Amino acid sequence: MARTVEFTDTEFMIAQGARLLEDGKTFFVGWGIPQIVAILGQRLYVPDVIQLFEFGAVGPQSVLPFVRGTMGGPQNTYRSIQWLNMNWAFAYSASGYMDYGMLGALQVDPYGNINSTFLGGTYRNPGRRFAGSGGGNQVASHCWKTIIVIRHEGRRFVPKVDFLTSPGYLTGPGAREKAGLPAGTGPYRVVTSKALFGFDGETKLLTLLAVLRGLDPEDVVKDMGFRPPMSKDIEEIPPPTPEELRLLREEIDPSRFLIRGEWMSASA
Amino acid sequence: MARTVEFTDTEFMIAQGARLLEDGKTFFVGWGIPQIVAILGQRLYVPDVIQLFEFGAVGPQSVLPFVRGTMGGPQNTYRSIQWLNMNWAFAYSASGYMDYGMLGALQVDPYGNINSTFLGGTYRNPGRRFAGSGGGNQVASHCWKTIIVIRHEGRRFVPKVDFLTSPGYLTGPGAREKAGLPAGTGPYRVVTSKALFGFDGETKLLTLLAVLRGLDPEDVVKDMGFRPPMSKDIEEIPPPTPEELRLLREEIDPSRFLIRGEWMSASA
Amino acid sequence: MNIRREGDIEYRFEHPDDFRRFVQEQKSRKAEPKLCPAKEAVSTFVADGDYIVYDFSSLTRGPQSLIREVIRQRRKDLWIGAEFTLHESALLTGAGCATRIDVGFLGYGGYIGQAVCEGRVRVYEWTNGGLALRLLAGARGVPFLPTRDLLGSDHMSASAAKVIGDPYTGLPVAVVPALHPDVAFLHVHQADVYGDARIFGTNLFALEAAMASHRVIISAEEIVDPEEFRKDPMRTTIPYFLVDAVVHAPFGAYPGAMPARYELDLPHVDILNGIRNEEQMQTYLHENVYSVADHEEFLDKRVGARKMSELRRKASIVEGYR
Amino acid sequence: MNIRREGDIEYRFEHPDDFRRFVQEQKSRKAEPKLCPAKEAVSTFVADGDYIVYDFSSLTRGPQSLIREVIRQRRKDLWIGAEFTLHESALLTGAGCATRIDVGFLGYGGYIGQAVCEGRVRVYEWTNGGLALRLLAGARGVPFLPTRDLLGSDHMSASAAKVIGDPYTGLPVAVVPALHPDVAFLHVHQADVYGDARIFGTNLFALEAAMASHRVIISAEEIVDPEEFRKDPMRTTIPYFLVDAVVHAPFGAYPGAMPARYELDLPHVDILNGIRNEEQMQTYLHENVYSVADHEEFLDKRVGARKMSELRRKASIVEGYR
Repeated sequence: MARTVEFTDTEFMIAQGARLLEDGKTFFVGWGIPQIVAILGQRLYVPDVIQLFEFGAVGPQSVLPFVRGTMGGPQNTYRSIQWLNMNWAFAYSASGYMDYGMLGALQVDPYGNINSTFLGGTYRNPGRRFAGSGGGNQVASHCWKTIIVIRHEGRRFVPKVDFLTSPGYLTGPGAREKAGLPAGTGPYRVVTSKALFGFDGETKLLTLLAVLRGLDPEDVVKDMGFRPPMSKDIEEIPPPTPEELRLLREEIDPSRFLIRGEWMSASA
Repeated sequence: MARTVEFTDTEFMIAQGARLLEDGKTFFVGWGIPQIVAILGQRLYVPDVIQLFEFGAVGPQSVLPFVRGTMGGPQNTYRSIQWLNMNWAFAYSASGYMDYGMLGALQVDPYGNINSTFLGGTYRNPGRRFAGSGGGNQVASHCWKTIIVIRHEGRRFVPKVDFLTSPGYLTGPGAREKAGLPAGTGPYRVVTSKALFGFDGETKLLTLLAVLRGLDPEDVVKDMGFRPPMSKDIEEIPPPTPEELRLLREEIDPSRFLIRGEWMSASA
Repeated sequence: MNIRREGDIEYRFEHPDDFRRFVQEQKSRKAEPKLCPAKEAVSTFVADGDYIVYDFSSLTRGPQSLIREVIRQRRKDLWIGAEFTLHESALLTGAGCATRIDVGFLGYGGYIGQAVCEGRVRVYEWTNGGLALRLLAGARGVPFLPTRDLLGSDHMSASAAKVIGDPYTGLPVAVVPALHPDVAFLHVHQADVYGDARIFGTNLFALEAAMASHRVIISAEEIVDPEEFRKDPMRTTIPYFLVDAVVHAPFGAYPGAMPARYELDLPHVDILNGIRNEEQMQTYLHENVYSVADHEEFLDKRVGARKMSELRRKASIVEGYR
Repeated sequence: MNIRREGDIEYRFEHPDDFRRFVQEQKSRKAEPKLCPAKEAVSTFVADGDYIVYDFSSLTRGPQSLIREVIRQRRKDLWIGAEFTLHESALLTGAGCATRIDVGFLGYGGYIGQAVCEGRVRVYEWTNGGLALRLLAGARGVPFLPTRDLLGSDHMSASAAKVIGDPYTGLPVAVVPALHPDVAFLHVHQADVYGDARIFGTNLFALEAAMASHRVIISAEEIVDPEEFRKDPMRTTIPYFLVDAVVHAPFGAYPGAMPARYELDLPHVDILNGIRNEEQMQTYLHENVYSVADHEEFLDKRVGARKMSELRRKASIVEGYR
């Protein structure tokens, strides 16, 4: 008989992100939730992943608990293979050594373009202003495959981003290369708190691949600002495992500061 | 009564070079004789000069004796302020931090252009081939004032260099700036085994400033491939001092490998 | 200060020859004692209207005591360039010091976002990679450097980056202009009185910024013998002849962490994160900046020996930081 | 190998996207043991026609044992890129291995100059700064980098450097194309079996070359525990995932010096300096390369324990090299 698991949407988003990581590959890790994803993944699934941080840490093995808000502190820098600086960090990604990048986002559009700068208004007179690119633009430009982690709220999926902070497929197939971005790169997956999206090989359009076990794909996409193509076989994503939840709750974020969110449930 | 000093032309060239150094300034030191000049100068006259080497040593205090042929060895790298690499070394000079550069040369022309690449023939079919630029081109391009150290042989002073390895004033006043080289830079002195030349502020032409005590200025210039302007007051340069000779012969190059040359004499 | 415009965008730019001339004429190569109080370093080398750059962030090895001193001296119309303006952007804007910010990452909390929306501070979007590259261009003495990012993004119109054709492939390549800040603030683990400095751990662009800036103020946790640097030249981050002033500032990164020296003060950081409005901002500034004469009084009266000891004890990760 | 031409000049060039694709597909990120004999490293990763770059020189920390192995394996039509080709250019040309050299500084002695005059080897003049910059461009993934030198000199026609107008000032600026060598040789103080490597002292462009090259062969004086690198990440010069093979090569820089490990062997260097003609060259090569099976046999039969002890003792300057 199926056991029911309770977890927050953030926990689910992190857990399914962690399962996407590929072992023995390099990951350029963005600030915030991507850090937690990388930590969880490295502890449980991909011990030999090499994390790279824009502040110059190559291959650190993070110390827990995670210190909220920080990126360059000793906890996230510990036992690196190499300590350098920002220009060298981006040299690794620009010359093709970074297999994956992982970034958060305020908005995503059908071509996986990311906005993390402002919502509403114009650049000079924004409605609400946020942190902006940081190194996100470089990560999304240089890494072979970019994974976007974003809370599943309909208003975050828009036909056109208010500001194109970090490039997805821009205006469609071939547009990245035409703009001069490195060939063969681009967004790979969008991990949300309810579902997983990929990008169609031909059209480069955001496409629903899978949903959390128990959710109806139609419900998942109905609030989005555009209707994404649906994969022929929408897969089902298991909820967080007991071990994922234990690590997140007891070791990574025991103060429950970062991994808040709305409670959900699904059968294990 | 004047004592007569005996010394080699190389010793004189090194000694008068060492006297030109300005204390508390930065010197980009080229390979070979300039290294000896810098060592002698720092020991006797300018203890607080900061030597910079293209291989990345900032401010070393050389260990004696000098190891012939070497530049990057520990003897010339000892007790540096900072150890970096070549791209950083040239960043220091390119951004204006290097007051002086000092270079050897095969040929020099009236505008202080340096050839250290080949003699005779063409670049593709040279008569005799030598080491070429190394970092000489960067030193002569970036440093505020370049000092050229060259044996006083008439055939080395030519109307036009066979190959323009390291830029002097190119074709005359304003030519460096027009080519895009940093403004206000250029050759400053040419130190030879018989004389000292400068460059006229207006015409930028190589101009005789001084000769070794006892030499006739006309004799000094008569074999040169062009007749340089003569300064109104040609000064007289004293021969090497006993302390200069002692340091050179006993401490810097006791094996007399580097500091060979023709014997000369002058009254002390 | 040299400001240029491309369309709607203003940006700091200086012809490389002008910067070189400054370096030739105004930067001494002599090893002279430069140790001085923060008050003097800031009053001498930071003027109204200056462009300030700093390394790293308010949470990690940021020059927080120098930033507080700038606020205390009520500098005006500053232009800030930084990768991580986590709380600095809010404090400097709230104090009326900064009117323009080149980022990077704009920072935490609602205050700074609100200030941008209200037009109290202008933000230009160079991105972290673009800013680090601008400083590298400045340090390398070239007017620009190329990069294969920024392309296709809205940063091309929110900064003065341009697209050119690569001379070898014809490929479109983005270029950014060199940056020569008026002043760089660098908080370091160790310095000597002449300005030689060591940072342990990673840095963002410490040497680039020191080389590319007109003036460099080092604040250091510890002042060490100059001989230390010559004994171990691989560990020198900044050589003295790039530096104009050295301030001895233990706990200079507080409330942020100094790797391997002390941990960050999370409750204090939470106060910063919580600043939402003008009243909270002015209360914070009064309490932590204006009401104390200097960093030493701040440590004595607002932090206290007990907390400093506790934060030092918490800095248990020391491996590699040397 | 991708060769382009500008007028009379041929130069190695690879579109940055092609290099990136190679890095994606052919360079493993896995920490796998890569320790192997020099014979295997060279036979696996160095092919006829390859472009080889190395750091530093035959007098200082040069990868001399690897270069001898290349000669022993009689590789043909190699293109060498290096700052200081002091004796390497002569040996590789004399052995019939190298036909093109990008410099830098062409080297000592009459042999190499004569070979150039006779047209046995072609030399292209990038200068030290230009070559280091080409590798930096390769490492940074950009097709070119700008510089304010080379301008006005004959290097503009003896290399494929070009002049462009700076997009910000209109100033003429020289640009050089990125360089992506086939193989980089780096001789280091310490490496682990995965390829993490440490160089003590300065280096010319070790990390640039490792990042920009298709294959990287490390030869190391000492093989250390991989844990050493994680304990002290500031001292890592090259991380393992850039590296393809690790060769344990004590005295690998001989007859040059390995700073803080052994001094150069001046009498042997004098033999090299004295090579003037083909007979002397072939005698030297036979004696020191062809007649011994590998580096170990060379050390045993041609150098000897007594001399190695003596050279180690002479390396009395150790301060800072750690």
